[in-house]
Amino acid sequence: MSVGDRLTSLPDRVADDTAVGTGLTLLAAALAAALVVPLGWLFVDVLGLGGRAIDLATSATTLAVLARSVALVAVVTAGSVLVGVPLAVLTVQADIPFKRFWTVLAALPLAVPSYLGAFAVVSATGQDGVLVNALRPLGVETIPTIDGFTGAALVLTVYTYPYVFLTTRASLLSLDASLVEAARTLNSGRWEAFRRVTLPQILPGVAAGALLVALYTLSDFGTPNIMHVEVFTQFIYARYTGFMRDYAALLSLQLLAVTAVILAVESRIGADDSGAYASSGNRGALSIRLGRLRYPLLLLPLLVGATAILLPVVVFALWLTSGGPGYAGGSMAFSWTYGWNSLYVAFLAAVASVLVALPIALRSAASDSRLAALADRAPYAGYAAPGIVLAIALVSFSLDAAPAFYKTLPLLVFAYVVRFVPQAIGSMRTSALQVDRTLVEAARTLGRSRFGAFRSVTLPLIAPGIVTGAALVFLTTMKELPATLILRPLGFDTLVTYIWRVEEAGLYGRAALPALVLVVVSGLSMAVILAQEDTGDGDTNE
Amino acid sequence: QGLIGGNSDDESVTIPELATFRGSGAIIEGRPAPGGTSIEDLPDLSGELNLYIGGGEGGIYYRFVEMLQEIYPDFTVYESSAASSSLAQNIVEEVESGAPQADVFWSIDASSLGYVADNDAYDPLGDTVVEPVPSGFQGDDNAWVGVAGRARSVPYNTDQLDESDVPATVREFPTTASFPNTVGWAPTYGAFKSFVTAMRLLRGPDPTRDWLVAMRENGAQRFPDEFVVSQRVADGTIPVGFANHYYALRVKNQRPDAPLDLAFTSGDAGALVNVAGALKIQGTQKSDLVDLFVRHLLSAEAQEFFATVSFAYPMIPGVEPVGDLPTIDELSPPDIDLSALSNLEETLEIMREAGVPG
Amino acid sequence: MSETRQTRPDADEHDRPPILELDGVTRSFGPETAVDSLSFDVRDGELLTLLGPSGCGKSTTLRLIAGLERPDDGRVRVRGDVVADDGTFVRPENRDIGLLFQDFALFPHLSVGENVAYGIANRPDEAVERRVSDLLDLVGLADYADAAPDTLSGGQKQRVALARSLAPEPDVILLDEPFSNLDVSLRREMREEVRRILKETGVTAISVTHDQEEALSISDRVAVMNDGHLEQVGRPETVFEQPTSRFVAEFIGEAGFVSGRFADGRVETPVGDVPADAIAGLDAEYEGADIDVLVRPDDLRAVPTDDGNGRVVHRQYTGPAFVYRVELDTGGLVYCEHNHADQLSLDRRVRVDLDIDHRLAWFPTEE
Amino acid sequence: MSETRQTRPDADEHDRPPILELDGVTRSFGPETAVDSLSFDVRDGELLTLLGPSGCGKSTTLRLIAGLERPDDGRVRVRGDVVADDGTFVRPENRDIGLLFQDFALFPHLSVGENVAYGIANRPDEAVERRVSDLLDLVGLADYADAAPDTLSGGQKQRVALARSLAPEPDVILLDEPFSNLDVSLRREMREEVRRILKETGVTAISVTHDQEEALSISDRVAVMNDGHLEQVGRPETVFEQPTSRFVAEFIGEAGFVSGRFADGRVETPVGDVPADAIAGLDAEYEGADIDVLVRPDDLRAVPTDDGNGRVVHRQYTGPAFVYRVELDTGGLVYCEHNHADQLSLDRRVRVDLDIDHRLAWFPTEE
Ligand SMILES: Nc1ncnc2c1ncn2[C@@H]1O[C@H](COP(=O)(O)OP(=O)(O)OP(=O)(O)O)[C@@H](O)[C@H]1O
Ligand SMILES: Nc1ncnc2c1ncn2[C@@H]1O[C@H](COP(=O)(O)OP(=O)(O)OP(=O)(O)O)[C@@H](O)[C@H]1O
Ligand SMILES: [Mg+2]
Ligand SMILES: [Mg+2]
Repeated sequence: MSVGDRLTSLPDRVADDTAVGTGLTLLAAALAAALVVPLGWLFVDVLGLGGRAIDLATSATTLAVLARSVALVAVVTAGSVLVGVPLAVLTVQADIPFKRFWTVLAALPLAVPSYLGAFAVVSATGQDGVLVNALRPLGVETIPTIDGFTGAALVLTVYTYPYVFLTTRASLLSLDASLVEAARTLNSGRWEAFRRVTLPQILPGVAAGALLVALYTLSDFGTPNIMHVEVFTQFIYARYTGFMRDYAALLSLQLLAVTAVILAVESRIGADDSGAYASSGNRGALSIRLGRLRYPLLLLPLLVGATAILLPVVVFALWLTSGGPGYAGGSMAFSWTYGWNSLYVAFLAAVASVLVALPIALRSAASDSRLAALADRAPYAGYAAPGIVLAIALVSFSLDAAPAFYKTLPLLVFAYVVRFVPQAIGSMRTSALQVDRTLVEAARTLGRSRFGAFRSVTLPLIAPGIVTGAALVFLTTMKELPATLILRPLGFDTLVTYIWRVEEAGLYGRAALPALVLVVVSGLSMAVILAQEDTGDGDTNE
Repeated sequence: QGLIGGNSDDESVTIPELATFRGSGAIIEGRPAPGGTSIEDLPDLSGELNLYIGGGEGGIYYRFVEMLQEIYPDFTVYESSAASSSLAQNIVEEVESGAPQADVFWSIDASSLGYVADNDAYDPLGDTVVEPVPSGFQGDDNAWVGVAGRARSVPYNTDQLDESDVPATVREFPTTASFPNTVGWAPTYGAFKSFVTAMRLLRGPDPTRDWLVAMRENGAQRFPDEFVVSQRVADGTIPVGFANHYYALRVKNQRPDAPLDLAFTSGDAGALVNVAGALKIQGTQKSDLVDLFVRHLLSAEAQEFFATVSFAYPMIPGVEPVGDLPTIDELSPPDIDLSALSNLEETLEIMREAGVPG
Repeated sequence: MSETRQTRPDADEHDRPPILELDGVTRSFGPETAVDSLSFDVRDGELLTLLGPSGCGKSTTLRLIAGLERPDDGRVRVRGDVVADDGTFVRPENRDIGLLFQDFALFPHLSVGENVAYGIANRPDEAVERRVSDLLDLVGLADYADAAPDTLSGGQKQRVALARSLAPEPDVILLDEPFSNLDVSLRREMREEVRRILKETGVTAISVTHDQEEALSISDRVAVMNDGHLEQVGRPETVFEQPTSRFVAEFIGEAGFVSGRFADGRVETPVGDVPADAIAGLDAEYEGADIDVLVRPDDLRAVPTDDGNGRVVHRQYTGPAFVYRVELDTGGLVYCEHNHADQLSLDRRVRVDLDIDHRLAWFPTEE
Repeated sequence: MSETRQTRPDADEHDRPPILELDGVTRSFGPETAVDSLSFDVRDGELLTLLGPSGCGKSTTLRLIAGLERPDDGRVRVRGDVVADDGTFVRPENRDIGLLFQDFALFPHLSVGENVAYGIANRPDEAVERRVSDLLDLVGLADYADAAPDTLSGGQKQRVALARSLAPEPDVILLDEPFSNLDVSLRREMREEVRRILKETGVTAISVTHDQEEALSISDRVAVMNDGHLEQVGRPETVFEQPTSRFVAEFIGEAGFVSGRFADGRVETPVGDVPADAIAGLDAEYEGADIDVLVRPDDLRAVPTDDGNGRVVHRQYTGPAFVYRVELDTGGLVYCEHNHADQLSLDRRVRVDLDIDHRLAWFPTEE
């Protein structure tokens, strides 16, 4: 019997769980279905195209653009792993000072909408860029414009690696340090031990993060647009804004097909057959002594933080003080309500997503039934669909299915859940896989019901995953634009819709304050959230 | 201080002086007082209005809505802003589902208005509402009315070129010897696509494709938007480009000494004048309020606001465009139904085929 | 490998009502049958010890009783109520059966005190506090109430696990190698203490152990398992002195066998003649049979001599004594235990003599 | 609690060069000093056993030697090279020291075979395969090469951990309770096997155990730890028969003490007079001192009688024997071991007599 075969006998170890398991599977499947159904409206749109659909979908240009998108996805995903994993290791395992600070810093780029970042980068570089102007006194004459495929890849990497960072962190926090110690005494150096022991165990976490990065990249419109790379979403967007909704829907379905492929790839490396890495003796987080390398290594988060956060803040702040390009007139005063609204919906979305994701994630971690796997994967469709496409689908869906909810807060929150719940599922599933089942069994023999055991044992143990999931949903909701624009109740403005409005109006300087508020608020909430995570983060080996 | 007031029906309503509605800057100084109907002469706005307003210029226009709410304490607007085309498609769907959310749609381009009109999701505006606006800037059946215009233009650098160097038709651009690698454009920008659509409608698909190819082969430079195109022209990085007229004015207003001026082609797509306009959404319970609101948008103060703050072409004869812009009737726009600009599919296909993806 | 003889029922085997009954219980994992139609009873208030080689299914048996595994076949009854069979399955939390896990399974997110309190959280705070501190006292960890489990030593973890499983005072408690990580003196102390508690509160217990001394000294009965099935169950003395199979004989204590033919009321063996009445259950009906007689280290003495009947091939120091492994000239190994004062050197030729003061067990000689 | 007398150096103590030297090594966790200026040497090819109560710092000591903990103070040397002191710290992977973890630490993502192969992955495939299968044979898990660790029983896991730590043939191997989860026969077999391998390959080993028999029977030397420091280190016989502290005496084997005054070349104790020459190291200089003489269960015999000098307060069946705990009339507890054939009942009055065949150890009487 192979290890894989053996593991299939693991699920439902507490013997009476099969019935409940089936129930939970059905619940998970139902939730997943609810999340995916709105996308069904895309099919309705496509039907309008009739026979042309095939031609359009397979035209050479369509395929060429698709290929470019896939290439971008590959580059950005690889880049995010290369940045995110080392940063996670650094902030979890290394003996660096002010860990919390570096953690928040490293996660913070997620709070900045990547299109703002792209905008700042484009504005800052090039012959007349803000950066050049600022550095001219120092004799810097030109900085090459960062744009095109490289630029888009760079910017997307800088703003999406936190997905990998956060999910990897959650895995590392639940890692049993004695395994690495065992490897070290078997003469593996740090790197080898990392490669052969740590990596295989955090791989589900890394894969979960990489998946989010890949799908984000696939679905992002703003960044490639600003960077002038024609990617598939832009292709879709152009058709949508050209009143070709059916064509856009068709292309969106194609995009979802690509998503399915990515999901399939992820489940190969991810948790599917190599999961259940529970090991009983958890000796807490391992500590790596960096010695003299300690400070040089901190340059990595510093550099990434500086590009990702400081650059846009500085660019926008410069515009704020100098008036910046655009109209001198026009007021469009900033109101703190926008900030409050952002926080409020983001909070609701995070809570709702956690509630929805929990059964799906638990079921997928505990069972290897096809249905559970499908329930786990299907919601990614919502995440991979470009925001605008999803928004359109949701408009049709809600107008047809629940007109009373159209343009209400509940629908908006539902949209966020549809869009972002996979982020929560991924990280929660990863930590659920790491919970040693005998702990739950111990709770049961101590008289706790299944639910009681879940509440008092499983829940606290998967807390890092829940927290990470909630944080991801929270942060991404804070910066979500397309669905917010289309589905928000009239008169309901958030930081991002305000930023969008002033940017669109060319009042770039005015974006500075809300952008700053967005980053600060996200940073603070992140700090609060990550503070909860540290329960298992004892520096036992200090 | 200085209230024009007095005529108002309600003592509590005070209309601010004209300067409040005007922008500031070099090119605004010394304008004559606008003609047309003053807000003072219009009934007061009151009640609540749901407004869909397109992004982009709409962000600036919305400032005027805020001013109206300041003037009329009983008047409240709930807005939702998104891309005009996306709002247009939403409106059609909402109306089809019998759940319209907004009373009035203020789009920043005519194609979105045309899309709603073509899909019968409007209620006609009152005759008195559309009456001051030239008929070319109205929809059939009073479906919509333009409130601010913008013209395609050719910003050029006055240090590098004379006005006479700029060809009179866009057709000549690829073959103008002094232009290789120098024409700036922003093909992803909506107004540019409208321009190509217009060319397609006027000259047919093949010549349009050929023109795009010729431009590309002649080294036209891509920029993210037309504001950047105008900036680059002012900087002298490129001597000439294609852009909506107000971007150059924006640059000028900030940098009065910039060697930047505008040329206009005549009678072809390059001279297209597109409009932002308002439309009454079918099923609104507030038909009269919408009419009155749109009349406010066409008031002297509003038109002065649009002209001087966003440098748009005013839609009523009594108000001059800003600076030394030719007036609307001095322009020679092509003869084209603005609503037809919403048919972008073929345009995009042509652009793609020409290697100039939009 | 091991033939079974008739079992003599132990005198007290039917004293008290069975509280726990296993009947043909079977559990397989894939091709591997971990527990193979296992049947035994545990009587109220009894302490039964499960003994058996590594991997023979002891932990699985406990898990089946606790309700953490569902039997593929067979029936488990608690107080006469079926808790698991084909159609029934009572959940672990409803069985009132405590389990100490072989690998402790301490909750890493709770402190030592909270771990112990886990099963009694529904009691009033004060009662919980008192019970936790009593139990931590019992296991010698009074100072560790606030410590995190992963800062504990192996033995400390095991003691916390013990305290935690005792806390809710279940009717039946299953202890999977509860003392394996403890040093001898602590283990001795703890097991006496635990036995005292169990007896005082009338709790029924099944304990798995690899420590024979523990099995023999504290159990009311011992059950020996092998490869998923039960070899023998009975009082410690019975199992030790009258094993029903060679497996049990060899598994508990060091066992040597000497062969001989039973004739004329005696058995002639390489270490001397044994009268039939010194061999338990060797009735006249077996006359003429070839039998193997079980001899324990303390039944034999080895005297150094140049002729003799064997040779010392191994010796082991145990503190108070040496155990010599002697290869008999007739083939076969026997063990002799000597006081540590009289040492024999390796390879020394010796004469091994019987020196018995109790009846020996026997098995038919294997072909 | 326990005074220390002079240590008699063991004869072979300086035979071979030390391969491992600990010098004043200290390691604290917060307020708790787990290892307290510990100093000892291990000589090349030696098998040293660490014994000590739960939580006394044994595992921490091994972790310090392996390089998994950094000493707060003191120095560790391997083959004369400093591997840890104030300024130096050689990483675990560069020490060539293997460690079997008390809690196994098997890699859950690797199969049993892959776990064993982990440390020798750089060898040619064929060699790896051969070694893995040899080792799995050794630990009796030849059929389990493809199994996942978490489907194994406790003892199976432990055996995999053992095989894994042996695979790379390190110079020094540290075994943290390598056999605690194994049944007695397997344990006996494994430890003989492991000892044979260690001796054949000349590997130096430190083994932690709670099994005294194991400690005494397979070790070249035994080191007894208590509360972070070393109590005594020496050959098994020395430590057992001549403990340098009461702690060691009580920790290894059952120990009773009888008190008396040393006068006229003899010590008069409640269990009879002992001539001074039957007591090790009791020189004339101690004349007149009150001393406690260490008596082990096998040094005493209890004879049932109605007068006598004590009373049986506890008895324990161990299979071959009973150990009686007798409370002497003069106070104090002693243990007597009797063949299981002669049974004394609880509460029986007995006369306890000395029956010694070796020199006894003594300690000054405590106040
Ligand atoms: N990481 C740690 N943090 C805090 N205390 C610790 C840590 N590791 C060990 N200790 C403490 O140090 C002491 C010695 O622990 P160690 O594991 O060395 O004991 P041990 O002798 O191996 O015990 P056992 O026989 O029970 O395994 C114990 O009291 C333990 O609680
Ligand atoms: N979940 C499982 N999947 C597959 N095989 C299993 C599983 N659990 C136990 N086994 C197998 O069943 C057999 C019995 O295991 P069990 O844990 O009951 O043994 P044990 O008697 O407790 O042994 P030990 O004394 O070593 O702890 C072993 O061979 C083991 O490998
Ligand atoms: Mg077991
Ligand atoms: Mg230990």
